[in-house]
Amino acid sequence: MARTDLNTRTGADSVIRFILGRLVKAVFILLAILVFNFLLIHAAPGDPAAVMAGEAGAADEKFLADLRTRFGLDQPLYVQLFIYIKGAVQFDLGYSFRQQMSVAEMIGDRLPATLLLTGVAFVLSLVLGVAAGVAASARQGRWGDTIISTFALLFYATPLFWVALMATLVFSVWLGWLPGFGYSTIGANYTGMAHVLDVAKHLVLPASTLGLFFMAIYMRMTRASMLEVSRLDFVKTARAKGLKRGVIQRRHILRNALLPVITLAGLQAGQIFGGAILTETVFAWPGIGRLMFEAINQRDYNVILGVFYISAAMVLLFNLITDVVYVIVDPRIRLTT
Amino acid sequence: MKNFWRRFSYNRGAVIGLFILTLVILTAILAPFVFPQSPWKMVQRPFLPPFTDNALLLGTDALGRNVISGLAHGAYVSLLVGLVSTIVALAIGVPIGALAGYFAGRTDDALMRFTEFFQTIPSFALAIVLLAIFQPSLMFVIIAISIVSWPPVARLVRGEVLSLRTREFVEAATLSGLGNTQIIMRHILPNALPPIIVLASLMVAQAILLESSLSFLGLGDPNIMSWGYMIGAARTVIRTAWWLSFLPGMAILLTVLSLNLIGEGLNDALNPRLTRKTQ
Amino acid sequence: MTLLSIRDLAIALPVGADRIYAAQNINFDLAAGEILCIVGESGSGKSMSANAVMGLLPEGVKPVKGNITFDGREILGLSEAEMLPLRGGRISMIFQEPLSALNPLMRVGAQIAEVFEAHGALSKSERRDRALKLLEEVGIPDPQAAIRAYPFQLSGGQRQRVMIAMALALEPDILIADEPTTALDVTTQAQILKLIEDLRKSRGMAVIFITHDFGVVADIADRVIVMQKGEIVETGTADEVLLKPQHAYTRALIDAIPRLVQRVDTEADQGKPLLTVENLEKTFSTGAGSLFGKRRVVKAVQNVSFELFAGETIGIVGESGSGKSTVGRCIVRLLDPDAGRVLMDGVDISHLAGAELRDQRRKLQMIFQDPYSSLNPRARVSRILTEGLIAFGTSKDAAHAKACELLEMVGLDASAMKRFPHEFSGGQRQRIGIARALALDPSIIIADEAVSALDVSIQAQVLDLLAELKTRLNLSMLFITHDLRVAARICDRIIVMQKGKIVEAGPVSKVLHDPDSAYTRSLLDAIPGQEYERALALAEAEV
Amino acid sequence: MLKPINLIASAMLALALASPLAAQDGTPKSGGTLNVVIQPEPPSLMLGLVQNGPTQMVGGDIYESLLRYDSELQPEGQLAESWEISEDGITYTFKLREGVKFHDGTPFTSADVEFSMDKFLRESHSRMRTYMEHVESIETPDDLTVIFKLKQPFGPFIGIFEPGTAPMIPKHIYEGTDFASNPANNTPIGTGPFKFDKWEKGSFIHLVKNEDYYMEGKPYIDDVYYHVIPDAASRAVAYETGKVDVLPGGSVENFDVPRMQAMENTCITDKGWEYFGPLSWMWVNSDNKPLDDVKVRSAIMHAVDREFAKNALWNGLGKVATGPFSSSTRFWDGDTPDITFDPEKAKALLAESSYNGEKIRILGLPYGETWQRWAEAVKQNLSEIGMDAEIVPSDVAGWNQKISDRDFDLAFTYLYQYGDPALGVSRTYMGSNAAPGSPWNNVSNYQNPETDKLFDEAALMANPEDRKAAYKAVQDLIVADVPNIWMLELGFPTIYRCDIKNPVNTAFGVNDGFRDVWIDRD
Repeated sequence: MARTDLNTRTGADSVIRFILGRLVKAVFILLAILVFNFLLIHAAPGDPAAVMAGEAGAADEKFLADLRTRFGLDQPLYVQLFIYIKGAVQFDLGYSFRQQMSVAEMIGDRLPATLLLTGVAFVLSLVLGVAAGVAASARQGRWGDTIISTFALLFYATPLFWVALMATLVFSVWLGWLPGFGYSTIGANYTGMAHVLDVAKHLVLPASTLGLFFMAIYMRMTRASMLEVSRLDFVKTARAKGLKRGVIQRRHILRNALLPVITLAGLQAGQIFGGAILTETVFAWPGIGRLMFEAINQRDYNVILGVFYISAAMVLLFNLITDVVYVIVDPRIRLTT
Repeated sequence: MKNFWRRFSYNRGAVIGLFILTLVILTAILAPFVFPQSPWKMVQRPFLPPFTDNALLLGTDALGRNVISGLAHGAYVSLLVGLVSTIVALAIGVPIGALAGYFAGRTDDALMRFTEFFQTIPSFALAIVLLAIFQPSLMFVIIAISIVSWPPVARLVRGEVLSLRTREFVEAATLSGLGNTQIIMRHILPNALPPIIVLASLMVAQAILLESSLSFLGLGDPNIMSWGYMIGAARTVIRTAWWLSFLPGMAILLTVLSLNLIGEGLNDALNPRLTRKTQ
Repeated sequence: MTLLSIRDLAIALPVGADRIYAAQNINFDLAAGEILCIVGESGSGKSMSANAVMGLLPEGVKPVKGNITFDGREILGLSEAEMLPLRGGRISMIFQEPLSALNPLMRVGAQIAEVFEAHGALSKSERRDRALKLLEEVGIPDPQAAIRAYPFQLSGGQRQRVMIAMALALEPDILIADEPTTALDVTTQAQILKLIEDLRKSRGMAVIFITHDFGVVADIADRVIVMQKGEIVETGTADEVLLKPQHAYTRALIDAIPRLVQRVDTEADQGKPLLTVENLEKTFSTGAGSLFGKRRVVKAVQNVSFELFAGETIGIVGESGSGKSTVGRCIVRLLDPDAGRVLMDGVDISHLAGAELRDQRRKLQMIFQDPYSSLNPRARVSRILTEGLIAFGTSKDAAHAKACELLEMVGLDASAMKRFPHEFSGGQRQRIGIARALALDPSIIIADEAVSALDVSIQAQVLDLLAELKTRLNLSMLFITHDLRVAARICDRIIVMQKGKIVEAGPVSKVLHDPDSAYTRSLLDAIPGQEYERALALAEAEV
Repeated sequence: MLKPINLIASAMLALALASPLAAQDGTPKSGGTLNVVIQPEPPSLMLGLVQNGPTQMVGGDIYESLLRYDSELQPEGQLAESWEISEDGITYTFKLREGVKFHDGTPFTSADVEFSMDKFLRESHSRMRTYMEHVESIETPDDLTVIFKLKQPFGPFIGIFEPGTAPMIPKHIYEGTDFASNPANNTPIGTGPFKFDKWEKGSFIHLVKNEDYYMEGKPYIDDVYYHVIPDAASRAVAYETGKVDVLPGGSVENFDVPRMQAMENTCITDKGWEYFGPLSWMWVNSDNKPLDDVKVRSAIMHAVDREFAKNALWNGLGKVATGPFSSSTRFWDGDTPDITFDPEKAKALLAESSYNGEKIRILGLPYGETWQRWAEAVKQNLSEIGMDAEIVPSDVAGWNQKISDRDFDLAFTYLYQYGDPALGVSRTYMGSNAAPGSPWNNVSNYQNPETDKLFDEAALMANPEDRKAAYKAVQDLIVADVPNIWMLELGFPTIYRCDIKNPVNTAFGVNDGFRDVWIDRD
């Protein structure tokens, strides 16, 4: 395809080409994940029919048998896998044995809650992390640095679920400031702004617990990166130009120091979902993290696979976004690929 | 080695971390002697508050078991899981990283796609599924943790090996007739050691957190008294006896914090370019 | 009228450094429009005093005595806030590494405009026009494109010009240039020196020029200060210091300067060539890999052929990017050539592999450029020297004995065996590198910029060592360098390369004094300090 | 032996149901919303298809059956106004109530009863399928009469007409369709006091008042919210912060019960489980050596400290089991052979037995912390008498798998007895019901032809006195054999705000719908 010289110079089309390349790679990874998960889950002892029967209070052989035929568990494994992948491609993630509902619908119901929780937690952790990192690097070696670093480390070193428990105990039960669980006050069916406020109130504890946990990671990376960049030559040039300390810090050091933080954010995407499973379980947040954990206990295969598929897709999308941000921010990559 | 300690001790946090860690290790070693009875033994009525009975310093849990004995035995388990799973993760990650870094081209691509594949799946969810499949026992907990924690090692080692591979002393070694394995083992890996050591200390911390989260969700080994188990067991009685969750939580916090602080101290000590370079 | 005067300034290093003062008893003046050169080897503290003037000393390094008065005002003790208007406004500074001296994420225009903004001068649009005019003044081709470009899109020389443009923005009285041309090629260096010379005339600006190259000093300096280990050993006008040096140290430095002087040609016995290189080709492709990425191909080596005879030393000379190192690396197969043949005693090693390559390669060893990266920091000298021998089957003790012998040969005592590389100076490490290269009794040594990272005085010693070893062990050598003066000192024949091709080849006297190609002539003319060399030769002839 | 623990003197005893059962005091007020916790979230609300606990609780409001049963399991009218059983116990005639309509307005007639019992439940409700084998024919002479003819007298038949076992299904919606995938399953239609309104998965189920319910002025309250809260601690928080009014049995960890019970305006009752009579025991896998030796089994029986478990784990609620029958089940008899806690006797028995150090694998029940602690307590009890035990980890699916494959030594469980030994007890000990594959069969594979014969005869005896004598003999025989280690009759406390009037007034507790509930709040 003929490319005018000017176009490449602006680098717009190289960013698009970059995204196309990453999308193709993402599809391959998703497919690999599907096959990997499918085999992994089927290796698990026990099968959903037994679970369903267990729940129904009483069952005999006939009941179990027709359950298995109904859910196609009697067909050979590769046939089930083929059916599954064909379905997954058209976003039909199969049927949940346990909840008598299509998995895509179930995940669809609960995905917004998880996106809200992980999204807010991510932004919180990134903003606080970078701010703390910058503050700590500015006071390197002095007590300010040690205090901020140790404080951030505190959150990174504490088990997420324990912080969640203590937060519920202190803020919800003892002080009663915040609701300790759930997505919104049930039965109060607020509308419009009231509803948003109500959800926000419920969101405070889980999002801050999850967010503060990841803040430490960004804080440490920003601090190290700021110190690293402040030693580079162009910072000395900037000082020689008579720029004020603050301008150098913001315009020169921080912008360069953020590059590794962006890559790190991409890598952390997978972890934040893991954290969501814990947070959602303790705070009864109706997200796909909790759905995943319940599904694993009940061996609800299609739900487990569905959540894996969606969470992997979420992580890949997230990586793509961070990569694109990185390419836009760093002209050296944008104009050379 | 002398100035290694000078640079390490320059970081106040690291010294504190080291002190706490030695305390924890001592507790783990002395536990079988100080508390010979099994921590599962029901010795008193349940929910005995701490510091009310001098024989049971920290009181009893929901089944009347000695809390402090549980904490001591728990220390051993957490450190064991943390250490062994990190070693296994290193054993997987370092070779993959080294091979990918040294033999660039197709091998690098293949190994890195494999690593990236693992890193895309949310590692905690994968650990849960692995344990659900293999029925949680201490060995499988360790295997599950190491399977989800080797990718960062592979990425780090690959980066280090890539940069070391083009260094002149490696080229000189090639010219003097050393084989690839000799070059990797004697020239490249020893110089890639500092960042690996730093990462290892952080991985032990992460492994302990992961183990406690898994036991909290009931996926730990039911016959093993670990800190995660204690928090999980005490979770439902958090209002009647909040200290049953608080104490093991603090134990995990201190251990993991000390490991992180030591990690930072090692980082300052091992790669001097971070500390001030004199003209 | 003295613009700047420094009276017994002393700058202390942080505790634990190798000496107490970075620089002490520093006294000198700088008049308006005058170019003062401060010359000295690395670690002599020459840039410390300049940094002190600007208040840009690294962390932990503090001036402890003396004072600096600029334009009648004491500026040493000024607070950061008070120093700001001076920096960039009245005194500006440019540095050594052009590649990393500009913020990679900001366009060039913005970085220049920033200087005006910092000092509250001009409106936004006016700043852009001034930036354009400045870029023209410093000789940047196509200023319109340059102003929107990012630093990585410009060459080293262009970036240095941008630095100078920034320094000139607010018409400062003094420009401090801390080794501005050291990292540049000799032709670009000549242009930058000329630019600084013209600016001094057109703007009447005073310049403090810091360098370790006496040639540069000779071309540009009005007055000269020579420094050694933090002390000033000699001051005076350029002619006094350069032609009638009083201090022994200055004299030693001047003697060590490699000169373009003619070497007597030793007629190599023509016999059969030891090494024959026939139309060697090598191309690198960057930006490959991503499915849709367009591939950019660089032809590093194109159709290079030459012969090396026993006992002979060929110099391969060229600027950075000329492909001279690539040729060396292709010959020893650190890189795989795309085409062409490399014959050693009739055997073509360009496509050998495995054990055969290993054995052939034994006769070909290499000396590397960077003393700090050419030795494995975690290995003792004993292992570095014996590793190769043991790999080829020599017993441990025999290898050990040979290693001691080698240390002797390169002028280091046997006690060095047990020590680690970080316990040696740059020069000593280079000697260990040479010892290692000789361990396997090679017949050909390839020295890739073997002395460029060393100070001039040490450079001279190493070159002498190489010359002596060459004759003693009857070695033939391939000497790769960018510095024609160093090549002149040691080589019998010289090959000049440009952009991957050989543009000239011949005996050293012909190439240096009566070159055929215009490119070689431009290289020769660009070498600084040529009249000085002639003046020195005359002075020596008279005495 | 455990150190002399002054457990008994602890605060637990004070709990012993001091609070009076909220009698029918004061005149009922209508209006208000009832917030109830439901755990775990039911897979579906269609009571005909799914019969697990949560489904029965919500379904009990939507569906009704012909009868209701008071706490002594005596039947009362519901959809049936009156009923009579023939002398020979063969024909059961039910007179249906006039003018009853389904929630979608279609009238409820005997045709629906016949369709429900004969077609729908026989096909999709496994327990009903076994009961219906006793039925010869069902006749519907007119819209309001249904006559069942049995093959031979079957005493317990009168006890099956409760919503959990025999819910009345609307024929006009389900006839001729594939019951399992009928879309109506997501919007269940019944005759009960409340109609289905909305279900937000993972959050709540909302039922609203059935305006034209056939009983005047009932139900009193406007709507019911069933809150889905997965975490036990969060459920307690929900009650404490006033978001929820009723905590059905098992929804809060037992350790929290005393603390919650002490809260103001909080009442507690362990009534409402008589029909189910939940009894917990440990299956013993007598196929594995040395558990085939009766001495080993009775040693284990005497080693397990059930009084400690009752007080420490179940807050003193429930009773120590005396044998295979719950005390609330008909024909229960107290004086069975001695199985009390006696570690010394256990050690002696163990010494005589063929046990030599084999590791006993205990499979705990994966239903929350209390069961996990109980497994740990039993493991400790066994190690006190020198038996080496180990807990086998498992989740819901793993437990089912291990029980079906008989891959255990001791395995915790608890089952309902449905009021009558023929309905809930015989299935656990009948030799013929020992096929592996289901947790409700004779999992310990207890083979005793004598007890089998007694069970068969007792089920078909018409006169209650004869059945009582037969079941007394059965209990003595089984307890002597110790096929299972009986633990506790479980006391599932229902915690509720005192101003919620009579939430529990039948043998089914909260599963019987909130028809008579009213809220005494202004």
